[in-house]
Amino acid sequence: MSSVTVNDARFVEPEGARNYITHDYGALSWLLTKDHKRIAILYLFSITALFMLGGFFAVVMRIELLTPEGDLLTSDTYNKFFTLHGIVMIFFFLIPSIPAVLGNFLLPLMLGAKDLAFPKINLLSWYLYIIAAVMGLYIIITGGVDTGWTFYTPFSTQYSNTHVFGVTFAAFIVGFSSILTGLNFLVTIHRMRAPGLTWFRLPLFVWAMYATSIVQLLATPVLAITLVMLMFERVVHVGIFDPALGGDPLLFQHMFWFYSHPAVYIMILPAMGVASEVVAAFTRKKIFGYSFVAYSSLAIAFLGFLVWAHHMFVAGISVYSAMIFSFLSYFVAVPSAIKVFNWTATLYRGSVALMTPMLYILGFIGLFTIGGVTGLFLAAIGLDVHVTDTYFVVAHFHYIMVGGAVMAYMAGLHYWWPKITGRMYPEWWARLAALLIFAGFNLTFFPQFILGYLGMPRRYHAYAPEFQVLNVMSTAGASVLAVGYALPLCYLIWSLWYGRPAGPNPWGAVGLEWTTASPPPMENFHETPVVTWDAYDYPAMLKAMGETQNV
Amino acid sequence: MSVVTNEHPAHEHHPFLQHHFEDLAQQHEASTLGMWMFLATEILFFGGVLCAYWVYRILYPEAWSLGAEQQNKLFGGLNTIVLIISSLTMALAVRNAQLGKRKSTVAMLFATLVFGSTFLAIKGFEYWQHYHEGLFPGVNFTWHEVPALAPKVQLFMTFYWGMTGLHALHMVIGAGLLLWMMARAWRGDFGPEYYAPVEIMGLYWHFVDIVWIFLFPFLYLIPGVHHV
Amino acid sequence: MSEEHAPHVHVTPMWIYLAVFLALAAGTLLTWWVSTQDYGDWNTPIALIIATIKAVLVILFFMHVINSKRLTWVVIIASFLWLGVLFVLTFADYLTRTWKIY
Amino acid sequence: MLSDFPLWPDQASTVAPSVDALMTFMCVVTGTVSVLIFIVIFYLAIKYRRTPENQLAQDYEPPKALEAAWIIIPFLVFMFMFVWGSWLYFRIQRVPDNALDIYATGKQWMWKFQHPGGQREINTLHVPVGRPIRITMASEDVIHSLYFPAFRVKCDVLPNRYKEMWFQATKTGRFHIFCAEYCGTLHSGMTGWVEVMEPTDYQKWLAGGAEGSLASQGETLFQKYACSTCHTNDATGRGPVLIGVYGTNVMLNDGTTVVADENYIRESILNPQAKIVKGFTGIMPTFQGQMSEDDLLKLVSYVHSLGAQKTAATPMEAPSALMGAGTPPPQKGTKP
Repeated sequence: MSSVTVNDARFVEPEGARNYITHDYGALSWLLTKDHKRIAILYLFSITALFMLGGFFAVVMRIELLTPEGDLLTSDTYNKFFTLHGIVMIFFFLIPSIPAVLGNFLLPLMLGAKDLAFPKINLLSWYLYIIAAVMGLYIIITGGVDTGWTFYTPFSTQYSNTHVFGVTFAAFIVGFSSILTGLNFLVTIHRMRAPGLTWFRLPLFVWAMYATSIVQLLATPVLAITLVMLMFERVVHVGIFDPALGGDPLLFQHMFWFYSHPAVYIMILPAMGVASEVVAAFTRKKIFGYSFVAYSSLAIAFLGFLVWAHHMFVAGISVYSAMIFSFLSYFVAVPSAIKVFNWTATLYRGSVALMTPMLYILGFIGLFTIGGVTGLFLAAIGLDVHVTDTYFVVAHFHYIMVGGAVMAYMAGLHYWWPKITGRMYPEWWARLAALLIFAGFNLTFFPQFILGYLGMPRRYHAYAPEFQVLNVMSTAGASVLAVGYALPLCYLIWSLWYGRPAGPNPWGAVGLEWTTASPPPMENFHETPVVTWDAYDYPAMLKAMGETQNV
Repeated sequence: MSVVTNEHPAHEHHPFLQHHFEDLAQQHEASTLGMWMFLATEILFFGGVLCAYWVYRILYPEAWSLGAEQQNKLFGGLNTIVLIISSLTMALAVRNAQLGKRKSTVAMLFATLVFGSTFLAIKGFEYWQHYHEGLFPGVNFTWHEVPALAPKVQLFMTFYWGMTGLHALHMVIGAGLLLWMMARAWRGDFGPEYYAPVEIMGLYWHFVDIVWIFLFPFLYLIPGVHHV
Repeated sequence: MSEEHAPHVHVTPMWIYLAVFLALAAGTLLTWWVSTQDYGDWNTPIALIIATIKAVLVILFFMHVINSKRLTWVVIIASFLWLGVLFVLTFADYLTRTWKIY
Repeated sequence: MLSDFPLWPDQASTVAPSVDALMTFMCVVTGTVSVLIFIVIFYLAIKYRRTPENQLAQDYEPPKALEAAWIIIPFLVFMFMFVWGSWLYFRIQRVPDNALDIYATGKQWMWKFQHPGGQREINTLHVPVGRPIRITMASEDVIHSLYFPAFRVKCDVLPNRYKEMWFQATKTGRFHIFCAEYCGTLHSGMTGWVEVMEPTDYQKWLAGGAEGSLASQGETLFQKYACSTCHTNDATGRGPVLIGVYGTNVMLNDGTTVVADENYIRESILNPQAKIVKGFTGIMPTFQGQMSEDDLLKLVSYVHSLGAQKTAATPMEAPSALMGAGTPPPQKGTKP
């Protein structure tokens, strides 16, 4: 490889050259853009707004749970809050977060392409997202919804008198946004790779996005049709899921979880991709067991489809099928374990720089490990009977989704922030925020494991007094967490004006996205790159650098 | 680092080559692959409701065969043939586009539209009949020939209306796309170099045909359940 | 990235389209005729097999998959595989619900 | 303060120690592995931190055996967890033969319990210590989940279908009952207490609140709803004889058989045409919507009680209860 040095002069744009941000001005140049980088920015703003909304619900709920009595909110309000927290965070933040922001921005850059395969469809998927989000906001303002994000029948179809129809319709629409993003990514990865960029030269982030897109493409339509049936049942009431008329409420659960379990992998697979990129960049090493990590993404994408009914062990499925699903659930743990071990091993004999993205990712590995192993508890059916539907489950999936996906999203945002904006974030503040988030997260969610084993059911507005101490700890942690999340919001905005200019490659990382200016020009690369090297070829790069530079 | 230039003089001037593709071949492959992936989501979309259908069909075989007895097999069979003919004309439209035959492309697309509309008309007539027979699920469901099975027959009719309705919706969307394709074909957009839009239109149309190929036996031809 | 060529145009001969059409029409009549007969437990499988054959014909010839790249095959097979997962594992529950462990 | 701050739940049933043992095992195994990973990460991150001297990662080709090891060893451990978890699940599912029957109804937002003697209680359940208790339950509206944390058992309660769970309390006292499946506004208020009593105290308590046994109340309903006009005690009635039917295999019109359990009896009352007994016609009207879950439970309990009285007059070929046909019903659940 002729390689890239840190801030290679070839990629520094001449004074006054236009990048994708300064290419055009005016609101319409953004709202009608077909450029993947600009669409990524649109997504960044939208999901940040919805993250704050979802976070607001979480904070109010945690304050409510300071005392055992339900004294801050009414039961109905509390029920609406946890429902909306779930819907907003899952459908409107976590699922689009890394794919639609970082994936959108980086995939063509990493592939050496000018854009995604279908730029108009990319814009359409953002508009679908926005339409659904606006519907969701309208529903929140006009009374909300109280079914839980799982929409279990027959509660959602017959008994809830909130806006179930509207919110399921919004989820239906945002599902199509997700499908179109996945479709776009898959075609792009297959058809738009730069000359010489073979599959096993792809960055692991691309592999992860590929696996994620498969899940988005093949799981989401089943959710869509399930929600259509739910909406139809709610309006016409013909008994599709109503046992009094011959329907089976468990069928809804089967079909819902056929999507919603793989949806967990839509959230965590991209996070794993970010982890691989960051670990490689901040150890200056090729990821240990590259092909194992790559294939394990695909394995997770497939195996993730075989385990859904482990959400239903006490719901009334047959004993026999419960065993099948328990057995298969343990399979999906293997590729996750492979990844954790490989990341850890990559540190060995590396050159480990504990910059902010790396701090987040080390935190991610730890929290994901805890989230993962507690999944093993839940897959053991005999134990699941006790802990399912308790705070143990709440803690488990927050360790995966917040400790895993959100930590990695923060890592990725910091790692690629110089590329996206051309400015460095303030390192000291960023490290402080990373540590605050890590500490606050553990204080919030670790006590919930104990609460769950003690038997506190989830979705409880009021609870037995003996659970109070742990709940207070949890709320205290949540306030630390809230400060932790507020900090990056402030300093990242600050850095847009006052951050140090980053240069094309501030980390001394390899990967095509670092071989163009920061921020990149509208067409990404002035010349289509030809790839002749493997992913994470740090030794070659560092050799080419000659005199090492401290970064 | 070696580079290849972005200049491809041979294709540079093709009016339908989008700027982010290297050449028409790449663009063609991307669009057909995209369509296939979209059809994969459609397979799981229809597959989801089929899964629910089969769960209840296995639980309530009598109600299902009673439900199928309410259907007009003649219209169902006729519609199947009509749709197959439209698939043939669609395939021929793609072939004509590949060969650069402008007028016969338009003609075949128009024939497809005619047969598609015929299908919808027959389907609409069936709907009209069912509605008047009280076979629309919900408050208008007044079918009570076997009272004990009425709720389950209603469930069957729900799947009937839902699945044929989704299918018909796809047909209507397809008809709209056909009109657009006809306009483009008339304008002379297509030829051996560039026919991807007609091709993916064809993929979509054939997929809708395949859905019906399954819906016909599933909704019209359910074997009777024998009582001892 | 794909090798840079003009699109390969596989123009399927006319007779194949007509033959496939005739086969589809024949399949439709056959499945109808079969539904008027009684084969006991085989009624449903026969209808399913005929429908599947018809669908395969459409996919292979009308949709040109027979001349398509391997990737197209992978997409199609994958989508049916995933659909199979949905069916098999859902029915793993439904068909064993009366199962007892006494 | 610490007394208000438990870290481990009460252990008050026969399965609780087994569940806790598995929990402990899981905690130890996964805890050890997790802590090891954390230590290794810390150690490597410090040892190989980037310094002016350590700018370059060192070339290192890892042994492939390592990959194999951390695929195979975790997998074996996982399989051990699977086997243990499933074994425990079977124990939790299998109801002992001598269980005492209690019927439960979940309803937004309360638990109603009925004892065989007819005693009824709401949000409180009195049970004797040291005796297996089988709870048969259904919901009147949405899905609930009956959860006894101290007994480590939980089971979703579905509308229109009976499900069963069991436990055997090992110590007396007062333990939580929770609803664990979100069921609407007052989900968190759908709680109660299970009072585990000495058998003698339980007998005393039972004597306090009887209104006639559940089965005898069911018998009254059997007359009230005029079931007895067709379901006579000899084979002359228009409906099948119900004596001795419970728990037997019933031959149906379509040649299949079905076990006359609670779900079947319930279905036969609500949807008589579903499974018609061989030799009968489906003339029975449906009672769907005319009977509360409470009344249904009483009738089912009555038919259950008839199961014990086998008389010579009962024709053994076509015994069954009310009617029915065909396939397994959708609501045929996990039968322990």
